Parts: sequence; C-alpha cells; structure tokens
Amino acid sequence: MIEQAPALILLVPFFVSIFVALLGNRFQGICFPLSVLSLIGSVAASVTTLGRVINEGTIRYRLGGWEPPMGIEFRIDALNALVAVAVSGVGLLAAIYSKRAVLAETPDKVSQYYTLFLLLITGLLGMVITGDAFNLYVLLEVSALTSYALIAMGPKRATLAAYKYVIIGTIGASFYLLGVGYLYIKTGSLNMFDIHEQLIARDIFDSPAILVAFIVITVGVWIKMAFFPLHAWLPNSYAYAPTTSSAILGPLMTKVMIYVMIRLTFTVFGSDFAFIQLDWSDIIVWMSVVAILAGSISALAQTDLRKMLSFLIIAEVGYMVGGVWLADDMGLVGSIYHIIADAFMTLCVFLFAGIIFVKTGKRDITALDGLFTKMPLTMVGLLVGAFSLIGIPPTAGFFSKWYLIQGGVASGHWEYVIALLISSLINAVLFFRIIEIAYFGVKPAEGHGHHDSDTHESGPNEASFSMLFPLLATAAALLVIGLYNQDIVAIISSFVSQFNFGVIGI
Amino acid sequence: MSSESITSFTPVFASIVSLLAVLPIALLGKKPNLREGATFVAAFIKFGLVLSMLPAILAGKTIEYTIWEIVPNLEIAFRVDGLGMLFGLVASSLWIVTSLYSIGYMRGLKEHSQTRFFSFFAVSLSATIGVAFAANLFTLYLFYEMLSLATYPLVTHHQDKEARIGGRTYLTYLLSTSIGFVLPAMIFVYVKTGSSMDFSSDGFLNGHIGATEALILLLLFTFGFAKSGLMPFHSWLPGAMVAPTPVSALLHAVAVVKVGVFCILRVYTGVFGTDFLQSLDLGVVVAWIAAFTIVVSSLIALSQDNLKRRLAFSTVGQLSYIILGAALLSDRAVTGSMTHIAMHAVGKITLFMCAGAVFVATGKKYISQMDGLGKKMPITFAAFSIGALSVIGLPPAGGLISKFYLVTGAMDAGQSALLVIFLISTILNAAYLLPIGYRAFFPKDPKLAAEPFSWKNTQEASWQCITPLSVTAVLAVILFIKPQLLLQLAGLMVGGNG
Amino acid sequence: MEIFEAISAKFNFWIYIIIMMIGLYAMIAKNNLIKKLIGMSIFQTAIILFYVSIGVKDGASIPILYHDQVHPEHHDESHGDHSAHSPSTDGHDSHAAEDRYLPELVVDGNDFANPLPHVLMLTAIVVGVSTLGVGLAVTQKVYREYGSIEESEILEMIKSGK
Amino acid sequence: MSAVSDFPDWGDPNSPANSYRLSQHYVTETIHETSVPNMVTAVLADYRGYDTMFETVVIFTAGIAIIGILRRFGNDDKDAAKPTLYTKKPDLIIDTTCRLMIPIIQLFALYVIAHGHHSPGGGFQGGVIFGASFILLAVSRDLQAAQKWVPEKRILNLAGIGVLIYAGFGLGSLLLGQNFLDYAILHKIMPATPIEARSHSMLGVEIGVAFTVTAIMFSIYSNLASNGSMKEGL
Repeated sequence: MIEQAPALILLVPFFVSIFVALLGNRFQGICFPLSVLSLIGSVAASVTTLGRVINEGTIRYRLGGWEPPMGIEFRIDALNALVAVAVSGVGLLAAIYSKRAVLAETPDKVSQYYTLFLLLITGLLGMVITGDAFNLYVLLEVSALTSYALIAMGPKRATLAAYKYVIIGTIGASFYLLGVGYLYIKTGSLNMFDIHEQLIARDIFDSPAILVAFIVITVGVWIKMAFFPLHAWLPNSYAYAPTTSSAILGPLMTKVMIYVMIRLTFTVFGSDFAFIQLDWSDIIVWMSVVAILAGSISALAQTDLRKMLSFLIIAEVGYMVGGVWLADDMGLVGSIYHIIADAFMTLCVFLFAGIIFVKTGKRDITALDGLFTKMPLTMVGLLVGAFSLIGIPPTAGFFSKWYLIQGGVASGHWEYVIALLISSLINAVLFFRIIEIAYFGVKPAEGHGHHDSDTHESGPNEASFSMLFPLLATAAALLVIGLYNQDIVAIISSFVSQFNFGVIGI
Repeated sequence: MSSESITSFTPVFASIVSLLAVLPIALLGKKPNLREGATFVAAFIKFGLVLSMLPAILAGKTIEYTIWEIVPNLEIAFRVDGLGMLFGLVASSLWIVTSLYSIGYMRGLKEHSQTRFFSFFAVSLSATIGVAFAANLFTLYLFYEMLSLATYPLVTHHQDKEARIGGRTYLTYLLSTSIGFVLPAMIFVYVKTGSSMDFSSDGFLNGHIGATEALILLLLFTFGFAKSGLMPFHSWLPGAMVAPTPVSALLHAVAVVKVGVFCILRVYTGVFGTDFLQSLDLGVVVAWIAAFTIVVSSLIALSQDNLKRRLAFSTVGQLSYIILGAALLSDRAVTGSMTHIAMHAVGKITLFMCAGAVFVATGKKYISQMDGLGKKMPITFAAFSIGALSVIGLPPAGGLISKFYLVTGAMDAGQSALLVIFLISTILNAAYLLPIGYRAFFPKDPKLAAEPFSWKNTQEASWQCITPLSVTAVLAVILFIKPQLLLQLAGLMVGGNG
Repeated sequence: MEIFEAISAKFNFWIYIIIMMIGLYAMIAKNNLIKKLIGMSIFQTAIILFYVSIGVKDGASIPILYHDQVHPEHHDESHGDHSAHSPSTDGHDSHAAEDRYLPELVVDGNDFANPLPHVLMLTAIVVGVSTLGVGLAVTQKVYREYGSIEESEILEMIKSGK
Repeated sequence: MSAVSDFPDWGDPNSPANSYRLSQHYVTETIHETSVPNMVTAVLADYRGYDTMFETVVIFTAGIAIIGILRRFGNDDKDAAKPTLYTKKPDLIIDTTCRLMIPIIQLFALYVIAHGHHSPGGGFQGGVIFGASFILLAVSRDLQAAQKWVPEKRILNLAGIGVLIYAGFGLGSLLLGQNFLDYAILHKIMPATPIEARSHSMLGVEIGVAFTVTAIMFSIYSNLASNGSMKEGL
C-alpha cells in the first residue's frame, strides 16, 4: 500500500466524506469517529509519503496510469509533502475539536457539516499534491464551495460574509482559470512541469501572454489568500463562521494558497522569470510590508477575538508573500517554514477562540475575564500560540521570523525586516492585552493563615477533553516544530536549493 | 584565552534544576512546608552545582556543553567562564537567602497564589543561570526572553490595577526592546558573520562590519537589553516595584537587571571584543549615555518618597556604573564593572529586603513614615545602613572595591571628565540613601527621639525575613574584606585581552 | 488595416474580454445581490467561451470519430485478435503496439477539433453551476436573515442594528 | 489585454494549444488506447478522470452545501400555515403534457448517458436532463408531488452512491494493484480486454456521474424553491 500512499492522502477523507453523507443522517453518532479516523489515515499516508520523498526524492503518481501530459499526475516533492503533512495534521486536530463545537453550533446538520468538512480537507490536500494546473482549479473550487457553505452555516452575520466570499472567491478562482487558459493557449499543456518545459522549449518567456498569465494567476491567488488590498472578504467570514469552520479555514485556506503561489511561481514560471526577468520583488515586498502593517494595525482595533485573529492572518499572509518575494534563499525557506508554523499557530489561537465561544457564548475579548483561574490549561495552550505569533523562542513562530528576517537582511530589504518587527510587537500588545484580561479579571481568593487557597483549586472549569486535547496538542506541535526546525528546514532546503537565487544566503 | 575546555552537563543541569523544581512546587501546592522545602532543595542543589564548577574555572578552564543545533550553525550551548561564573555564583547564592526571605514575606502578608509565586520564581532563576552560562548570543537571547516572560506573573502578583499598569510597562519595555532591537541586531550579526555567534574572549565581529554598522549594532544591543535600565528605557524598573518585595529584591536588584548588564558586558567583550570597540572608539558614546543615566536617576531617586521606588532609581543608576565600566573598555574598568555586579547585588538586595521587612512588620512603604523606626527594628536598619554603604561605595562594604576599580579604570581610559560624574553620583547616592538609616535611628521628632531603646520593644519581622537580610549585610562586609575571588574571576575575563 | 486584421482574426478573444468586463462590472457595481450573482455567471461564461474558442481548428469536426472509421466492417477479427494478448500484459503499457485497439486505424489530428478545452469546460461549467447554486442558496439565506437582497439596505441594517 | 495580440488566430490549427502533442495525442490515440470514439468522453472520463471525479464531487459538494446552508429541518409552522397559491388542482393541459413529456425526457436522458461514448453526451448532460424531468414535475404540479417520487433521503443516497460508483471504479483499480482510476486493470474482474475495460469503466463512471447530477440538480432546485423547508414552493 505504500505505493499508493500519495493517493490515499486524500482518498481516505474523500471516501469517508461520502459515507458520512450517506449514513450520517441515520446514525449521527458515527460522523465524528469516522471523520477522525479518516484523518488519522490521511496523516499516516502523508507522513509515509513525506518519508518516501525524503529518501527517494520526488514521487510521481500517475492517475489512471497515463503518462503525465496526457493524464493527471501527483507530483510530490519535499515542498508539498511537507505541506500535506501540515494540512492533514491541522485537519485532524480541528476534527477532534469539532466534536462538541459542531453539536453546539449546528446541531441539526451534523452529517452535512462533517461531509463538507472532510471534503474541504480533501480539496485542500488535493491542491497540495496535484501536479496539474487545471486539476488544481477543480480542487480549488471543491475547497471553495465547501468553505462557502461552512461559513454560511454560521449565524446571521456569517451569511452575508459568506456571500461576499462567494463573489470574491469566484473572481479569484476565475482569474486563476483564466491564467491557466493563457498558459494553455501558449504552451498547449496543463501539467505544471510540462508547462515549464514548454515555456523553455518555446522560449516564450517574454511573450505578453505569459506575462498576463502570470499577473492574472498571481492576482487570483492573492485574492484567494487575502493578500492585503484583496483581503476584504476574510475578516468577517472567519470571525462569524462556526468555530470549527474558522479553526480549519483560518489556518489552512490561506496557507494552501501560499503554497499554490510558491508552486506556480517556481515550478510553472520558474524563478528566473519571476525574479530576474520581471524584477518586481521590490514592489511586491513593499506591498507585503503594507499588508503586514495594515493587518496588524487593523487587528489592534478589534475587540472581537476572532476578528482580531483574522486580521492577524492577513498580516501573516504578508509575511509569507514578502518572504517569497525577497528573492532570497532564506526568505523562501522562511516562508515555507512559516506555512507550516503558521498553520499550527493559527490553529492554536482559533481553537482557543472556539473554546471560549462555545464555553461562554461570547466573542468579545472581555469574555476572557479571569480565565487563568477558570481554565488554566486552555490558557497554557493560548500562551504557546501567542508566544509563537509574537515570536518568542523556542516556539515555531520565532524560527520562522528568524529565517524571514535573515532573508530580509541578506537581500537588503530592511523595510520588510522593520515591518516584521513592528508586527511582532503589535502581536505582543494584542496578546498581552488578552493575557492581561485573563490574568487580572478575577482575583483569586486571598490566602487565609497557613492554608493558602490556591488559584488552581478555586473551581477551574476546563473545557472538555475533546476540545482541550487538540489545543494542547497544537501547542506541543508548535514547540516541536520550533525545536526541530533544523530538520524541517533541511527538507525545505532540498526544495529551495533547486533554484539558484542571485543572493546566496547561509 | 580558553585554551582548555571541559565538556560537562553540569552547567545545563545547574540551569534547569530550578525549572525541574517547578513540578514538585506546583504539585505540593497544598502543603506549603513541603513546597518551600522543594524550593530550598533546588536552590541548594543549584548553588552546589555552580560551586562545583568553580575550581575548574579558577584554574582557567571553561566548561562547555552543547545541547543541540537548532538553526544551521547555531546551537543551544552552555559555556561557563569567569564572568558567567561570577554572575552565576551571585544569583544562585542569593536565591537561597531570598527563598527564605520570601517565605517570611509571603506568609507574613498572607499573600495569595503562593504556589504560582514560587513556581515562577524558580523558572526565573533557571533563565538567569541560563543567561549566565550561555555560550552564544542565541542561547543568551533565548533565556533573556524566558526571563522577561517568567517574571511577568511575579511583577503583577497582586493582580490589582497598579500591578496591571506596572506589568504592562514592564512587558512593553522589555519585549519591545528585545524583539525590536536585539533580535534584528542578532540576525544581522548572524547574516554578516555566518558564524555560530559563540562568545569569544576577543569578539568575533572584528573584520566583518564597518564602523557605522558597528555603531548601530552597538546601540541596538545596548538599548535592546533594556533590563539594564539604561535611560531612556529605564522606566519599567520603577514600574516593576509593584511586585512583592522578594521579587524586587532578587529579580530587580539582582537577577533581571543584572542579566541586562550582563548581556551588555557579554556583547561588548564577547561579540564586539574590547579591542575592536576601542579601535573604533565607540565606547565613549555608551559611556556618556550611562553617565547621563547615573546622574539623572540619582536625582530622581532623591525625590522619591516610596522607599522601593527610591531603591529602584538607585538601581538604575548603579547599573549604569556597570555599563559605564564596560564602555570605558580599559581592563580595570571592566574588572570594576564585573565586580560591581556582585557588589551591587549584595548591597541592593539587602536594601530591598529591609524595605520588605519594614513593610511586613509595620506596613509602611514611605520613607517619611520611617522616622524612628530604627528603634523598633534595629537589625533591619543596621543591615540597611550596611547595604547603603555598600551601594554608595564606602567602607566597610564591598561597593568600595568595585568603585575603586571603576574610577581607576576611568583614569586609565583617559576619561577624566567621567571622574566628575563618579564624584557627583557618589555624593548623590549618599544623599538619598544615608538619611533613611539616619532618620530611622535618630528621628527629628523629639518625641520619637526621646523614646528609649530596648530590645523588648522591637517589632522585627519574622526570623525568615531577618536572617536573610542579615546574611547579605554580612556578606557585603565580607566582600569588602575578601574580594579576591571576585577579582580573580573578573581577571579571568580581562586578562585574556592582554 | 493591420489593426483591423489583428482584431478580426482574434475576434473571439475580444468578445470574451468584453463579456468578462460586463460580468466583472456587474459583480462589483451592482447593489442587488442576485444581480451580482448574474454578473458572476456572465464572468464565468466568458472564460468558458475563451477556453472553447481555443480548441477550434479550421476545417475540423467535432472530436468524435465517425462511425465508419470505428466500424469499417464488423469488428469481429480485430476484437478476437485483441483478447488473445491481453492477459499476458499487465494492462499498463498501453503504448505497446500490439496492445492497441484498432491498430490499423490512423486518425488525422487536423480532422478533429481539440477535445481538451471541451473537457475542461465541461468541468468549468459544472463548477459554475455549483457556485451559482451555492451563491443563490447563500443569497436566499441572506434574505431570510435580513429580509432584503439590496446590499446597501443590509449594510444599513447592520450598522443600525449593532 | 495586450496579450490578445499575442494569441493565435481564430481556428488556427497550428496554435500551440492545438498542435502540441497533448491534444494531438488525445485526437489520434484515444481510439487505440481506450476504444472510445468520442474523444471528449475519453479525455473526460479516462485521461483526466481524476478531474472529472472531483467535478462530480463539486456537484455533490454543492448539493450538500446548499442543504447545509438552507435546509430547515423540523416543522416550521409559520410557513406551513400559510395558504399557498398552488393548492388548487393543476391545469389539465399542463398536467397531461407533462405526464407525456416526462417519460420521454427521461428516456432521452438515459440514451444520452448510455451513448456518451459514441455521440455527444455523457453523464453530466444526461444527468442534467434527467434531473430536469423531476424539476418539470415539481413545476407542473408542486414540490410535494415530486417529493413523492424522489424524497429527500433518496436524493441524497442517490447522489452519494453516484460519487461512490465513480470513486469505486478508482478504488477497484487501486485495490487490484494499479494506480487510482487506472481502469485498464479492471479487466481482471470484467469480461473484457484491458482497453475495453477502460471503455466499460467509462460507461460505469458516467452512470455514477449521472446519478449524482440528477440527484443534486433536483435537490438544488427543491431547496432553493422552497427556501429550505422542502414543503412547498413554486
């Protein structure tokens, strides 16, 4: 079965989603265990695949047994194997979390919810592992449709946000489709690697059509990832969606789109085209600087917890886009590493927000009053996530910033470095505001005599295990990703080293 | 210099022993005596471990241990040398006394959440020793941040409005400077040198960067380690005085602030290298900033009525002595500043503990309320006076030794203008510290003055409070008489520069 | 004249661009949520037209082989000939000459239009329909929640309501 | 839009898209490799079968999504109590015409599905026509009448089974040791040669697609028309 592991990554959740749809209505109880089991399978498959990629190099999996330009293939190298692990891992943790949240938020549509949830993950995984530009579009739409629905299943305000998302998301996807069409018209191929070969073979890099294709695809992907001026759909969608939806969309949707951007920029167009021929990196890095700052500052203005986190996502997207466009080894390594790290960080904080919402029914940060006393373990989870977002060692967030800043320094983009630092500081302000509220809200009872009454005993009211476990597991993952960043970076470097940038980092 | 190095796990263990102690402390939360027992055991083990490394260090060796490489060419590594040893000794020995003191203080005031208090206290110590024994800039930064965060719950222990404001200032200053200044500076160094950023006795930046870059880096590092309280990034320290006194005593007279200056010393000697800085003549800039801080903070201290705040500003000034010494770059001055770490630590912790003891016993916070208290609390105020003498730099206390070295170092460096600063500040020190002790024993109010002194009327705080402060007061005197150990350790660092 | 030729020879692209712009305009400028969705549909259709027009070849037929080509006579012998081989091969190497169906048939590439864009667009159409469906459902729910499908009214409601 | 000038002319057989070996391969080799004369179907269901599977999934997703968004379970008495316009008996002419039309439409749909290999048509097209027949029923009578034929549960099962049929063919080849959706291997369990197995599997796949499309088309309609209550509607 190891041969088939690449396909199983997404087939397992896919099949199970259908079973959930078929059986879920009658036996509501099976939805949750089935989903979790399938995602465990998916994680196992993606880890196996990653292991194979490390040992054997790029894996090519031909669907339908057809030779690549005719048929569709999965082409899995270090980059997407890694991202696939992250996606399935985040999916699994979010699924575990969903147990109570779904029952609390969408009690009458459990089976639909899980079907869509699994299909979303299927779509995201499919986007990550596919090697075909058009197939990517189809899976993009699978994940888009599911995410529209997952958001619209939320309360009143979510519906309008979902509507906006439908419109803007469709524009983004259509732009992408259009760009693929341009590429197809010029190269006659849809396979990403083949397109690149054709571009070289026909030597049409300076054709305006390719340029337009590049612009259109990039803009389309940017819309989908909510890169700053194109971000309008994101905050409301994520803030008002059911908590499980935002716990899965927040970390994954944007990150996968960043992966898509990296994949298209490097594999389809090639780094020579993107960075040497176009030489736009200055402009785009500046745009990302604006994105980082705008995201962070808007986050400061929010009192709604999840809305604040949504704006942070926008800032984080800026990190990654900027990191890629630094045109520096280290910047790219940093961006890819940040995809992984940020997926878990965002998951961590969104899970936290979800727990708070389900527990208290409030979305405001004032709901956090005295939480250190009431839910100490939950707060521990948040602390790790927050430290990671701020960039305090040894959490994963620190190291991604480390690499990104290193890239910024090496390529001389000081404005990016400064923006990154400012954003870290703003994150610090944001999270310490939360921590402060949680810490000061209720003063624990004063000690009496020698029998100190202790904070931890004064009636903690923890979230249930199924919610707490993913949160703490994510927090642990953040630490592990941080401590073993060397190994992850080694994997990433094997991808990055294919491209020789002008500036050589470390 | 470090021709010989020993690989040993001891420094790592010395650092994490208190981290490990958090577990029993937290678990024994319901049994205060056992819990404090755990603290003591950890404190003694820690001190023992640090002490056990002393002979090797004195023999001119270093002890190293690398945990693992975390970023290419960059590892979490420990290395013990003279400076680290000196600081480690100070911090770990004072932890023992402070632990005893905190028990007295916390129980005396029936504070809440004592388990949390002791847990984070232990974590802070772990971070402090981690900083002391860090082998490279990265490890240093790691523990530096850990210390900032671990002390936050301690500073805001009271969880009231004042604590909230103080805590906010505390974190704002410490985090923004460390993330905003140190991190980019560190990454810049990393990118420029591509090296592991190991501290070496004569710096590793030489030859990698130009003068302008060096100046920028120097300033980034100097201000970035805001724990050193250099103006204008000093105001977290008075803000942090909302913390319970043991915290102020150990952390804000010893561990935290000394970590700040320690980092600066490390960066000057280990990253830039004194020779390099001297060749660029950069020390002067910092020296004058420090001099400015000394004078201004002393003046502010004069105007404070809250005892702890006065002490805090005094600390700001005293820390700048250390920075000043380091910035002068002459051997004697650097020796002076290293010894001053210890001298000031012992002196200032005494003062803080006295302030705490007064508060525990009488509930008085303000200097103006302390008239005549000396008769009620003779031991406390005796100790206070000794501490004050040490901080001012008068015999029979250790502060004299380090000041002596600093002053002669300034002369060596040819900065005679700074002598004036030393002079002025010493007078100011005397002016803001001596009257407290004096008025406690000899109140102006004739009615209080007339009160006869008798041991029966004394109102000292509990023995747990009194013992530690007496110990440190005695220690201050001992350091005056026998400063050789410190000088020897400091000499290890300076000697190498030849 | 060159310009004119450039326009006329590539009229398909110009048309799709115009349609696309109409759609985009409707999506952005219209106030009514349903009209926006219609714009979206137009937008997608423009892209579909664009793709399909790629596949056109002068003088080519629809990409389906003629009945006579496939069944020149009754295909008994080709069939029987075929099954003899199949079990021995693993069924994977479909390029092996003896494993081909109707090996003697030669198809001229220029006779038939390019099937690929059609396939792609079949997918895109389906996607478009699905998106439209979901979009309509969301709109309906918006109406259910707010009682209006005019964007400005809804925004007003949110502002005043909260 | 300057890119347009760079595009090949209308109908240019030598344009890259048309001359590249990809499309040439599809045109010239399809019949040999899959024994299906309709190249579109072959490309759709075999060469790019993976795409098409997810295309079916998109439809399926849309159906589930709309149920997820709109469906209101349980009795919404407010709506039910409202007297509807459509309670009166349907018009005789309409009723009769529809009664005649619907079977024909459905028959035609089946033809389109089954004959997709040889002439224009296939699962999607047939499925849509089939779905339309139910919609016609719902329009001409009312939703309840159509619901009697195809209640919601059955719709969902039908849609799910459709996707399963498709994916099942893929899984079958996977279980038999080949890559996912490599139909050729299915000859082991089919009375056919590997190449014919491809053809047969395509038919099977198309049927699966048709199931899903039929079901979802009607489901979308009924949900949208009844505003999620599945009670009354247009």
